[in-house]
Amino acid sequence: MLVVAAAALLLYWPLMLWANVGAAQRSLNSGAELGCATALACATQLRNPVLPAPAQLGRSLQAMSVPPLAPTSVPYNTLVTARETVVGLLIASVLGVLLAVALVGSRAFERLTLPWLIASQTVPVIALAPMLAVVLGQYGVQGWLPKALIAAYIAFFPVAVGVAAGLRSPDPMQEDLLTTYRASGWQTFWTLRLPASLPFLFTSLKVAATAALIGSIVAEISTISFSGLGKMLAENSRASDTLALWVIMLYGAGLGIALVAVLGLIERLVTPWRAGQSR
Amino acid sequence: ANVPVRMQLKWFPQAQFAGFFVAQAKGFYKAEGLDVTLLPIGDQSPIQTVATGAADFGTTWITDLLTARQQGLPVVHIAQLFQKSGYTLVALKSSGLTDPKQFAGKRVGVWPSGNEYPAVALLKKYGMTTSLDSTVANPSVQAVTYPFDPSLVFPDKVDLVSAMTYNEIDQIVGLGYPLDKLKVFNVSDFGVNLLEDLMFTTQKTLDSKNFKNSGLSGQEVAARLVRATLKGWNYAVANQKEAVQIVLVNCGNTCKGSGTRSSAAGHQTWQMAEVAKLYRAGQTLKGNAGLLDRVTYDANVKQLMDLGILKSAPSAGAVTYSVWEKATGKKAK
Amino acid sequence: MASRTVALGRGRTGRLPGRGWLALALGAALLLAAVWNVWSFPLDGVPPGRKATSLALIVLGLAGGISGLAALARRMTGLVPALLAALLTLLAVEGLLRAYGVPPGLIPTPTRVATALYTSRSVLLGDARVTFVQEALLGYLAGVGAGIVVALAAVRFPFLERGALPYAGLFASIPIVALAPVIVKAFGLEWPSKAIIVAITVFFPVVVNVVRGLQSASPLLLDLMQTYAVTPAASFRLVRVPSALPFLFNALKIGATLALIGAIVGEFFGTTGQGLGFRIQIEAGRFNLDIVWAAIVIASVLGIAFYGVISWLEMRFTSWHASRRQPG
Amino acid sequence: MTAAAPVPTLRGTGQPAVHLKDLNMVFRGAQGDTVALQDANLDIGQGEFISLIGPSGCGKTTLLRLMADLITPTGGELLIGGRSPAQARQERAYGYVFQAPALLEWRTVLNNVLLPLDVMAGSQQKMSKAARQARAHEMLRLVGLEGFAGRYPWQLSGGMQQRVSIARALAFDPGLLLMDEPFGALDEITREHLNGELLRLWQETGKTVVFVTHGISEAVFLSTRVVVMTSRPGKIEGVVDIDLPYPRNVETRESPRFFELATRVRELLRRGHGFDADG
Amino acid sequence: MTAAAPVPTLRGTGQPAVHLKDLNMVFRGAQGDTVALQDANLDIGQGEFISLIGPSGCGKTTLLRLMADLITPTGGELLIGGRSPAQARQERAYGYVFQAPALLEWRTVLNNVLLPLDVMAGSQQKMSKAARQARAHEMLRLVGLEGFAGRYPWQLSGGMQQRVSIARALAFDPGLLLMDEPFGALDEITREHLNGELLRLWQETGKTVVFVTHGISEAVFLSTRVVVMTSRPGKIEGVVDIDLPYPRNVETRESPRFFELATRVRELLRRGHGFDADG
Ligand SMILES: Nc1ncnc2c1ncn2[C@@H]1O[C@H](COP(=O)(O)OP(=O)(O)OP(=O)(O)O)[C@@H](O)[C@H]1O
Ligand SMILES: Nc1ncnc2c1ncn2[C@@H]1O[C@H](COP(=O)(O)OP(=O)(O)OP(=O)(O)O)[C@@H](O)[C@H]1O
Ligand SMILES: Cc1ncc(C[n+]2csc(CCO)c2C)c(N)n1
Ligand SMILES: [Mg+2]
Ligand SMILES: [Mg+2]
Repeated sequence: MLVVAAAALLLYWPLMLWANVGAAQRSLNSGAELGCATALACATQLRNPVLPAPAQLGRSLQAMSVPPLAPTSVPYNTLVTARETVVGLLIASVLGVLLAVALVGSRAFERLTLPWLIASQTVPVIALAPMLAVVLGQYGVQGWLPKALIAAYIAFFPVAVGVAAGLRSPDPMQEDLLTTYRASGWQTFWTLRLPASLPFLFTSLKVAATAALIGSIVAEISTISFSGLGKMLAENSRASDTLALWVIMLYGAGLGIALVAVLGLIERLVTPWRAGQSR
Repeated sequence: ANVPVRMQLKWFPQAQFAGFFVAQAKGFYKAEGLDVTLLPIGDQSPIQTVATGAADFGTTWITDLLTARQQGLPVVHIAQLFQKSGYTLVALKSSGLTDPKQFAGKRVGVWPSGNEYPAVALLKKYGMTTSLDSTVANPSVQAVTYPFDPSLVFPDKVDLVSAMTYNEIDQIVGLGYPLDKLKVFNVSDFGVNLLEDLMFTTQKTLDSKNFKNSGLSGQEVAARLVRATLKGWNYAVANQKEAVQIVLVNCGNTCKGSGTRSSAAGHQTWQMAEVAKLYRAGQTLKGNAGLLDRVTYDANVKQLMDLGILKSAPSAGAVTYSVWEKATGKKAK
Repeated sequence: MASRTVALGRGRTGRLPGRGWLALALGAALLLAAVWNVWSFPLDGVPPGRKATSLALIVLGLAGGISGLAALARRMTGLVPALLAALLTLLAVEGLLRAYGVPPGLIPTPTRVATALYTSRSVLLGDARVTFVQEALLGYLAGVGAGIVVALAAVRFPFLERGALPYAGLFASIPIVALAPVIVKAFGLEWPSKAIIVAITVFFPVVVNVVRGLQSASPLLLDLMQTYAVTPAASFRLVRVPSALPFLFNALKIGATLALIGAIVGEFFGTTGQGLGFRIQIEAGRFNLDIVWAAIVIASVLGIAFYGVISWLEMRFTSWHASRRQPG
Repeated sequence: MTAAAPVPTLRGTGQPAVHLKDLNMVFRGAQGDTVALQDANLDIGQGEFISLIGPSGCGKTTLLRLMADLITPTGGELLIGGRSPAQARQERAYGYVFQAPALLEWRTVLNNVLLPLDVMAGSQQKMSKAARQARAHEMLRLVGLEGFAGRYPWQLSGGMQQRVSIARALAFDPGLLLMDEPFGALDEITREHLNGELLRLWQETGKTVVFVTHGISEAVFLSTRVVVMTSRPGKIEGVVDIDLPYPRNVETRESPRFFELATRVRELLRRGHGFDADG
Repeated sequence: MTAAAPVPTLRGTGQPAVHLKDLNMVFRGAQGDTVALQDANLDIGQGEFISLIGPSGCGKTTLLRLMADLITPTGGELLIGGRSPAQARQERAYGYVFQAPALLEWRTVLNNVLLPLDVMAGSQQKMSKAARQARAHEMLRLVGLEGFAGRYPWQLSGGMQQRVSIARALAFDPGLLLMDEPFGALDEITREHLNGELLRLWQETGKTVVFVTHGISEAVFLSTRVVVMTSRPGKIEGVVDIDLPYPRNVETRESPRFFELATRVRELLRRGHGFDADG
């Protein structure tokens, strides 16, 4: 892992130079006063770099991280987004699993709704979020909750599709076994389908976690917000603060990875029979 | 108790809304018996929040108001804060552009979502069409849409970029292009003066006899709000340093400029000075701050109808002067 | 195997299809009457009496229609039940919007959207071509291709799985909305920047699912390949790849929905004046919500069609999978 | 065996335990139809021990699956204790040991054996949790796997897995046992031991057993009657009454009558064996 | 059998085909270690036919997996034809019939049998596509499944699946055959038929066979030596030399010497059987 990281870093430097020299040259050609003489010299200190130089990034990272819990610092806003994402993911998991159960349980339900579930996912949230927020706002649902709901809106679908596949995954003979017990649909669900779907559930939850994160950030950007990574993105984007955008992106990525890692941990706890079995 | 009022601004907190913040900070609203909440917003139109009742009053641009009205949203203009448009198109001086006639064949970067009209109107006035109009086969100008950060497109991807006098111009300067390297086309200098920041509310609010059970009529609340806001603006324009300090308290990272101009205080000082120019023009200079100038309004309507953006003239209900008259005790002529 | 498809829904009695059709037709008729009842009034001029009648008709019509549909859907396959459900919903929405006099600048009625679909068809189709063919489709193919390659490499070279997969996760956990301005800045305002955004969006689900799928291969079959001393590549092709197909298709389906969203979101960060996202943004600013919704409808229809194509491919290529066997 | 609470059996209903009349089963497929069972006629009395024996692919499993209501016949009549197979399944009248172990991989050995008890708990009988545990342990002891209660299925050898599945079927003490080559993967000693246990169980409880096996001597040793089947199309070739006295033990296996009967079965089997004809 | 092109066998290398010295295999697990094989010593000569027999769970499969280089011993020495198991595997020196059929569910029966031929085509030998097809069909005929070439595995009965897997292992004509209860799921007639075929094949080709079975008479009938194992910890209890003359046929099975040898094996088995002790 470290080797790969080192290799990536080594590759990054020339890539960064190459990307920025062009931008710097164009700026210089158009007469910009960048405070540096040659494009190469400017490449590591552009105010609007295509790729930031590590030192630049480091400085911004530090500047935006302290004090961590100030309303204008990134860690605090990451926590705000994390809450929206986690709540959204929880809602999405419950909704997704329920939908999957209904889809697997009833052909009629599947035929009536599946196309519309898919359609709901092809509606661009960024267009829908503002309307949704306005509607919710009318009923006094404000602050972080609408964002969590929008996150759930994006995230429930991967969960539903994945869990539905998982619920259909048991070995036919195992299903026959439960049939011979005259197990109720509910019992077959609890004792067979649900455990068999757990590996699928966690795979889709990992996808859903990043989807939910995207959802809450989109929601923050496109509805009224006072905090969160999305709000920071929006305001720094308006201020052309590219370095700030990169710092926020890093925190966002960190949050995404942390969520996926936590899910992986839960997966290991919940599916102990898989430990040591895989090769 | 004070009457709770939600006022929807048109953007994140910044000096563009100095009058509102000053009125709030100085207690002008309280003095009128109002408890005002100022709501920020991002890319969406304030019309949506006001029309659905998520806010009671709002500020927006005239084009936004009239197009919404055309689509059946019963919103009403009650006061005009900025008497002059602050919309500009900016090019590098080195591009050699000096006259809008030369824009043909150039690429122009505009903000979408209803913020593109001044540029389109200017081009139309000079007989040009843009690629924003999907019915035109060979547009004379290639329009490009982008979010509000000018550095995304300027100067390498477009020849001209839209910029507000009070905001983006300073951003561009911060990118390393001082004013003497820029050529700024103020659309109002070229006969396009589509009015900007105004106050509006819904017909329903104006008609209400008992606004939120306060015992006050909607008209009365509107008049008090306008009166206090104008007081705030007058104070802000007269005491710009103090106004900037008040604004800065209200903004997180939203107030900073970019590049060399990234300090929030510096950028807002610039912005305050520029919006003051927009406020102190037209009717304000005649002692009628907040009054919608009929001539300009009629010219705006005509221009929008020429552009095909308005299909017909807005009904008389689109604008009411009674609120302003009630607020100032003057008679609108 | 007899119980496969109905294991959770056993024991319900199906009704006669004839009665289902009857209930459906009755419901639709009631809904139509509800719409008719308030059709010709101005927004703020619906008489309260008519409003109440229409509301009552809508409730009754929906109840009848849904019960009829539920009975029918047990027998019918394909898109028909879903389309009928949509028809009922649209009728009800039309009635409600008209009864309450909701302005078209806030929510347009379905008939207005349909009209906009027709009158603006050439513009919208041009937009759809840019958004779907150039941005979504090309980006999708690139993202899927890259995702598969990375997943193959990760499983093939364990050091990559430990060393690089976390970075793939890192890359993918960057929300597209945060990435979009950066990508647009680097790759320009034209369609390629959007295709790249789509590719990145699709990439992560593909990697996660394909890695999982490749690892799901039966240990016994892998042992068998060991005994043949085949090259790891052959073992991949013969055992791991077929085992991964169900997982891959899962990712492809999710990706199909993400691709269009990615393209449209990308267009919010800069365009040269074409595309469904651009259209939505520009027309929303003019309160032409009928065109906005028409564009959304086109995006959805394309999305569903795309999803349908992938499902069809899935059926063709994984017909052997246990979940697709016909009951004995 | 007396630890278990009473479970409905077929004893004393006066009906044959299983009744087949002209039973047919045809599998339709893209490559043509397979006649798995043709005009099968058979009556199995209450408390009988019937062995099914026949060439590989002749339809033994199919017949068992028909009785268990896992598939529906394409023709003919099939009654279980006078009721339809569906009804019998609803009444949990039988236990089924599948040809493959069909264990739930996420459950430990003990929990796999507990499965039917858990599923059925609360419906007809009230067996306390402790009683169920005791019962499961007793069954594991019966099949010689007491020490493996906490393991997961993948940690067991093939034969051990099969024994877990036998313990599971016995656990809820059904009146009719359908067993598909339950001892196929076991060595002869274990097999003989389990033969003895099964025989004892059957005698003590009066269960009806339908037992698929490839072992002729096993069939003869255990059964009241041996049903010999022929392959493609699957038919009942003949039925051999086993009149060996009880108790049956090691001496039984060495008696001349035993050899006589085994030879009869072998001949019937050879007669019905289409091996070279259709191979 | 002569249709197949030559494949490297172990014949004539002068080395024992398999050589075990103090071989140990311990599985480590969360619930404690399992000694699956303890100090096994054995030499198998070129061209021998060795049967492994022993109680369920005694380590027979483990021993085969060790020889096949699917797992590595935790102690002792193991050579296949004088080379390491890894090398032997690389040289495709053996064919393995698993205890479970291990068919690829997405391939038809024919394509499953073709699998090793396809995989190995082009590496050492040049077998034309037509020749491979012919070979696969020949193998299917050998196991009596000629008519099922186009079916998918799930359409076959358990025994039929197992026969497909036997055909597959024979298809590429390896010098050493490792067979784990290949005939376990087959009826006696098919089994005897396949016993005969296997014996003929072995005599004609001089292959070395290591054969796991639970059938004592099968072991005695087929083998040059029978290795009897004991359970937990798995050990080699004894080796019985089978000096029955060739050709072996139906008479062989009825000869007194056959019974004598079978009884010897049975006794050894019983002696090593810890059933009641650890059950
Ligand atoms: N689901 C199915 N689809 C098509 N054919 C099937 C199916 N199940 C079984 N068959 C066919 O039915 C016949 C009987 O199969 P069955 O499993 O009953 O045999 P069996 O007697 O149990 O054999 P074995 O002893 O090998 O287990 C076989 O020819 C088989 O190919
Ligand atoms: N992967 C594993 N992890 C832990 N223990 C194992 C594993 N594989 C086998 N064992 C244990 O090793 C012992 C020997 O298993 P093996 O599969 O070799 O038995 P076997 O002789 O083939 O039995 P059978 O005749 O039932 O197939 C058993 O006790 C089993 O539980
Ligand atoms: C910063 C800022 N961005 C967007 C808007 C809404 N709007 C559309 S164009 C334009 C010019 C930018 O100031 C504005 C403001 C706003 N009010 N302030
Ligand atoms: Mg069978
Ligand atoms: Mg074994």
